[in-house]
Amino acid sequence: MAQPKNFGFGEDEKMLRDTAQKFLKDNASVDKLHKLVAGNPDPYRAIESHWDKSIWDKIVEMGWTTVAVPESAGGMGMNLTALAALAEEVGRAALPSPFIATVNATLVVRECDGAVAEQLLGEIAEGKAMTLAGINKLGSWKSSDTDVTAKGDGDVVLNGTAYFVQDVAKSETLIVRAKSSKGVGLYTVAVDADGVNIVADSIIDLTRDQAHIQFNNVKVSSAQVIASGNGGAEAMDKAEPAILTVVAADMVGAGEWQLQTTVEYVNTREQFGHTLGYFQAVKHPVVNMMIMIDQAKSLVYNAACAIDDEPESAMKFARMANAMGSDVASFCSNRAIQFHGGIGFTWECYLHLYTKRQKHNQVMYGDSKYQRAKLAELLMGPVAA
Amino acid sequence: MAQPKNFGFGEDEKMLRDTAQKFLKDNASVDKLHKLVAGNPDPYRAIESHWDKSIWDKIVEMGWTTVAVPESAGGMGMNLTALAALAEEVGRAALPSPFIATVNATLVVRECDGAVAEQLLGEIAEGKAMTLAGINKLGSWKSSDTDVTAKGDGDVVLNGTAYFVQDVAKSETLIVRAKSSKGVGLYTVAVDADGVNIVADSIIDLTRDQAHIQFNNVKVSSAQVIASGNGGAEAMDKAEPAILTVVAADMVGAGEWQLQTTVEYVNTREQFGHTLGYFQAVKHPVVNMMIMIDQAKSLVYNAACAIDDEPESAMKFARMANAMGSDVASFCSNRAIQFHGGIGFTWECYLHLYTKRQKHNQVMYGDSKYQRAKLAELLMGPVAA
Amino acid sequence: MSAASRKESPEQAEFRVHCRQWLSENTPEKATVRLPESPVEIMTNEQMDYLRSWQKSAYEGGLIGCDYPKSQGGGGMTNCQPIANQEMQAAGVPMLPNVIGLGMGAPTIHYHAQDALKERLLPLLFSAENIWCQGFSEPGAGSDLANVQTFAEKVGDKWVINGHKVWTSLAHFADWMIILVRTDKEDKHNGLSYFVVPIKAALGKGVTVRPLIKITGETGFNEVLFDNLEITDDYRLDEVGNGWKVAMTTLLHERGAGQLVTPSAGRGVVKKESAGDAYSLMGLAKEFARDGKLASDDPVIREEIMKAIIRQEGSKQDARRSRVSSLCDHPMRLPLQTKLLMTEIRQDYAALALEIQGPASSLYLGDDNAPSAGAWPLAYMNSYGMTIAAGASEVQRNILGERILGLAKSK
Amino acid sequence: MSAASRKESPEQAEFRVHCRQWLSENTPEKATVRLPESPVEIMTNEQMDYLRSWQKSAYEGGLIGCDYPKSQGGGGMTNCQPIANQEMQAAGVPMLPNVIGLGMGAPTIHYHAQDALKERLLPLLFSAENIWCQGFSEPGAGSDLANVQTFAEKVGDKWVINGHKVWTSLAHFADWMIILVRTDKEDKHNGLSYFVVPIKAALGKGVTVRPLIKITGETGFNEVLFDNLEITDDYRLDEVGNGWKVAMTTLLHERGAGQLVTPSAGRGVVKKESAGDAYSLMGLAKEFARDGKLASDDPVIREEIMKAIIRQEGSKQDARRSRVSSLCDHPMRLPLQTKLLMTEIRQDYAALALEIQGPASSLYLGDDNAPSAGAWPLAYMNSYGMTIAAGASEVQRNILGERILGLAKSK
Repeated sequence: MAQPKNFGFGEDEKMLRDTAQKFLKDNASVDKLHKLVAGNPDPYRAIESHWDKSIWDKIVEMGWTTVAVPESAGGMGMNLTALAALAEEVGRAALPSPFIATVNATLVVRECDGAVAEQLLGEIAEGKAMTLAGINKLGSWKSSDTDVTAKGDGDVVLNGTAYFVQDVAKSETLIVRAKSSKGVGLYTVAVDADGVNIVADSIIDLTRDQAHIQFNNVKVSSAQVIASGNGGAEAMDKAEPAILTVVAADMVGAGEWQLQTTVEYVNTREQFGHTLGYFQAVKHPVVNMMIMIDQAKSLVYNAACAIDDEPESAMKFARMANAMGSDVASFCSNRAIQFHGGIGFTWECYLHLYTKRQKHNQVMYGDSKYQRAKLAELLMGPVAA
Repeated sequence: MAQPKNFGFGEDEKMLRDTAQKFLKDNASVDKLHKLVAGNPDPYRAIESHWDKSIWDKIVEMGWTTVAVPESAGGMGMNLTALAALAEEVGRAALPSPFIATVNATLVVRECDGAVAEQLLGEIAEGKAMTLAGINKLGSWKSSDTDVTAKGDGDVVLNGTAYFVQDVAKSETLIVRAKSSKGVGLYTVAVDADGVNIVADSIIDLTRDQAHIQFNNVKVSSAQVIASGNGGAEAMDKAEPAILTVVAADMVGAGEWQLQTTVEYVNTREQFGHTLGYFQAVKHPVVNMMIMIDQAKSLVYNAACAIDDEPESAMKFARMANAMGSDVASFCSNRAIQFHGGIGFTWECYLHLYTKRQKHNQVMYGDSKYQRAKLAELLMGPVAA
Repeated sequence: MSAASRKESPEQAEFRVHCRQWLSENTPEKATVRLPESPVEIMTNEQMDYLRSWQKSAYEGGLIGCDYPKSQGGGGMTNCQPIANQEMQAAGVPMLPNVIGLGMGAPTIHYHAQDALKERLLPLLFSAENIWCQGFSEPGAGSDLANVQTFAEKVGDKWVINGHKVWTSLAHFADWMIILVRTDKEDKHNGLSYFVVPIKAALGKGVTVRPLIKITGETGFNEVLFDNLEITDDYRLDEVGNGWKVAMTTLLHERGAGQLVTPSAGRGVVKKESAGDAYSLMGLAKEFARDGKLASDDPVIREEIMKAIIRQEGSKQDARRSRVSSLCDHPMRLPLQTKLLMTEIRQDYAALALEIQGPASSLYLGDDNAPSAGAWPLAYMNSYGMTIAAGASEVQRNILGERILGLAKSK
Repeated sequence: MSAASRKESPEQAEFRVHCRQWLSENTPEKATVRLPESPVEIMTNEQMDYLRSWQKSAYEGGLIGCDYPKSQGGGGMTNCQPIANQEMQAAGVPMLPNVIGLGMGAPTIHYHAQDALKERLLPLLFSAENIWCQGFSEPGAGSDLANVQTFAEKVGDKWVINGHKVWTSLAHFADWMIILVRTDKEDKHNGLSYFVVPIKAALGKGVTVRPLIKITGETGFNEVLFDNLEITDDYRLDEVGNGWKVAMTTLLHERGAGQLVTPSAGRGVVKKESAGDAYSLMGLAKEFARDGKLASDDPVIREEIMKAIIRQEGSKQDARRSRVSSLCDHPMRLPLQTKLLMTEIRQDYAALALEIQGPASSLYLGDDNAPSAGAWPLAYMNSYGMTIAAGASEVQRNILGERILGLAKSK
């Protein structure tokens, strides 16, 4: 299959993106964000989840959570390009919300057949926030690695711990990956179900929350089985290109904010009789930030479009987009702080919110070296022993 | 064992280095070099070896070839630091000579016991130029890989081809690595022996010559066996830290020339109303050239000193020195040409002599990625399958 | 029906059919001479004759100048040159030798010359009967174009040119040169004017062409000296003093950022493993060993190849995105990156290729055993020409920082 | 007898024995409070009290100020401070808290103050009874030190100081500040003068200290505001107008390039796997998995760790070579690189450590499960302070290019 020239970014997608951009600009400015999440800088403070639920309610009202839900399940069923554009805006705002977590859950659930999945997609379309749970203690990026076990046929019992669960404090439902003798299945569990113990992590990123979740003999009925057998791992694998692309879009949006903020600063701050941007030691790396962001952005839209229109290349292009997105996150965070000088090193400067969000995105889904190693496997075959 | 603070670079070593520097400055200037080796730019020209034999004769007279020969064999038996300092000066002059080839042969032969080795070392001390032969067609950097075979006990017959043999047109004797059922032995063969067919390669580096050498039933008497059994590979392995250090020193010296020449150019050439060195897009990378050269140079002297005084660390430090030396070669060649602009891209500018020599040094003994992989094996153990 | 063709206009679709048809019937005969890597490395008359004859044929087939008006010898179509380029590249036909004329001369003449001059020059340019070169750089004006010192003095109704141009590719074959000269010594930017100059006709009569040799050992570019060359005012493009503006048209098209797409074909004789593409490093790595295994099984080499491929793919997708205005903030932000990125990426992966080839990368063009006939060392060395010429990378970054991001000018 | 000790003077050898003996008998008690990564991150009085008491003890043991004259409270020895430092580091004793005073204040006072002032201030500085801070940076003078605006006006026989200093580490504990001020608004470089100022005594009486919070969430540096603070002329170092020259002494010693070696100890409570050394990444990589195997078995991770280790080893050997004059062209060429390299190398390997830790690197100081108690994310963020403070990396490269290579000044 071939991709359309415009990446599938037509009038509808543009309107969605422009509306989102305006909404976030008006309602989720960075100074508001800083007041919301950065009130207590003490690294040893008690863990709290800071977010503005009213923004999330409006997001649901505007239908962002239905974008990736198929029309058959009551969603808008828009293309991945639209979703990438939304994620880019969410990243630009460094928005604390269950949006990315819910989108990622959506992308996995919609790869599953059956009534349970259909039901969940309907709930997502109505605005119920969900998050994926199942990463193991080692932080493995492989869909088949999980420390949660599922035992029993029909009614199932979950045990073990899921680590690095994103934005669970903002979610109502867990989509749990658990291993049985038949493979990795997928189960839906309410955050307040019996036997579910959510332990909040103290993390760097102030724009998210994170937890590890202990499952102690959590009983799951057949109405909670989204995918049995190895269907959970299969759905995760199918959804991986889309998840990688969405996360890359978040990094691109955040990178754009870092670039713009840095450009504004170096165009204002004077040293040695010139604005900082005059000096090539600043100017050229700032240009390199732009170049990397542009490459990542182009690769993101290419990957998004491939998921819809060139599925045989989707994984390849998604790994490219995510690898470059991670490199953007790393380089832009680094140069933005450096070029802000001392002020960029302070808590009061907003930069750190983005640096921390970027770092989180970089390590949570497979860093750029991992993406490139996996890309090499796709293009060159596995490494011979 | 512990290293002396001064890297073993005392008065004798300093005098040797200073004398060499002055000699090469007076007798082997770069414009003389360019006239000597760059007369015909046609890449399809017939292959010729260009060098000034009279300089070599003086080098022998000054005793450079005896520096690494043990006193017991009639040499000066100086330390590796002295040898590194000489190699640095030879690299700075990009000198076409069999010096590096002969030094490398010396370093291997002196690791062998017995009368044949003793005899050869004596010949080297007297100024006979030698070169190592045995790299296989794949260009493997492992001492045990060779396409030359040795058959028979007592009298041995050599067959096969040795590739990438350095400066053979300037040498009288080949030190041949050849494989038998017992391992890799070492044999001395005259360049004009029966059955030896030297086929000159057309190479990029104008300051060296190179050939592949076919051995067609070359008969070798017991008086030509430097090391039997697997003694050849063992001697090569023992000599490897020293060879890597000498080659790294050559790259450091050449890098220093590239830096100095670039500094002179960017301090003279004006664009946009300033000398090029005014612009940070030039200034900072030139500083980075210096930084890398300095690191490589410090690592070279540390490695050289380790070979004499801290042998348990010699291989580790030699790989570090060579890796950084290769990175110097690559980066300095790149930036030197770029900052010379159009003129740096012409044959008449002397830069290309150094770029080509550097490239050659980089690939012939294991590039920096290889050195780092091997260093990791030393420090972290082999990669688990 | 593919998505790509779905968006084609009827004219484009019909033209694509024509191109395929014509190319299938007019495949040029295989060259008997070794062809160079790119047009600016054409060294011999035999090479030039072969390629010139092919360009003429392609022009007659309607595949060159498609979007120029018919009065100027063009095809009078709209957005059809990209179609011809795609089909020529797919067919693997040889390169077009008059690359400076097609890429820089033609659009500049089209936008700035008087009608009579356009109608006289362009058909001969398209057919390669006239080869063109370009005279911007000078010994004292490398990246600093506004520092051009070659002077054109108005004497009566003629202009008398004196000066010294350098790095002029193809000048040793060229009939014409587009040239930027100074007509006012007082005013740096408004003191420049722009002409077309008949070079070949004036050889020995005011014009001297001296070949320069590159670090590769190849020729391909030149110094051109002007000693009281007289030309008529007819050869002026745009107004006196507007040279800088005209030069910007030239540079815009050189960087692939102009309206008129440059005709371009394949490279014909170049083999699969040639030094032209980051993807080709994957195959290259299968041919060489490192530490007892294939380089293609070395994870560090794989990582570096992937980096190169991702950057190359990023540039390709940048080019695609640059045509989707709703995904671009500033219309020039992506086009102005093209030249910078492609040249730096090529330099980096050529260096990587030499590492992959290991000791065998020492073998050069004249060596029978050189892998890919020495194409990678050649590409590596030639890559420096690309990061220096036509606005060094440093200048490109200044332009991007200043024009796109609004950073203070570095001068 | 080892080569290292063979070259020691009798005084040094004897002193080394003393150090070992003293340290074995005077190991400080284990801290009951969590100690910070470095002295400039001391946050609480408990931390300061513990470390201050340790420094006092080490001073009384003769391990601090060894090479200063006895009249200034020093040990009156020659080249013995490095011996004490080696032994303190080997013994793994805690850090010395008065780091600004020892590293910058003491040598500057030694070279530029009048005898009475030296004799009064230095013993209390060495013993940490007086904590020192430094006032160079201002909101409008970050890397551009000559742009200092804080003004000292001569009124009668007093100086009246007004202005605003920033990034002053330890100011919230400091008794004294070394300060660079402007005494002449017309002359940029010759209009600067240098004083010592009693900070703590003047709190609320002309001096205000406001803590700033770092991106790590920790405090540790401050703003200091001067509002008509009066001081006597006794507190001036060197002549009026010589402030720039005095500041260079300070900076030279800050960069480890001065004659007087700064006393330094270990970090005491820091664990083996702490974020302090590129070599520690090898062990770190054994604790984390990537793609089904240990990170220490990923060749790309190994390659990056080796790059970091080689650079770190290169800097270490640079420091060694800088003391062998026959292997150095310019005496300042290596010393001026030290700060630039160490800070950039640390920044790079801290970022690599986070990649190795993968998702677990999200866990921060307050998390019970954070690997190494969150030391690596902390080190990564704090590394930015190091590449920005005390002359940003960009300024360091300017200095190297201009002073060592003679390139044109960038201003």
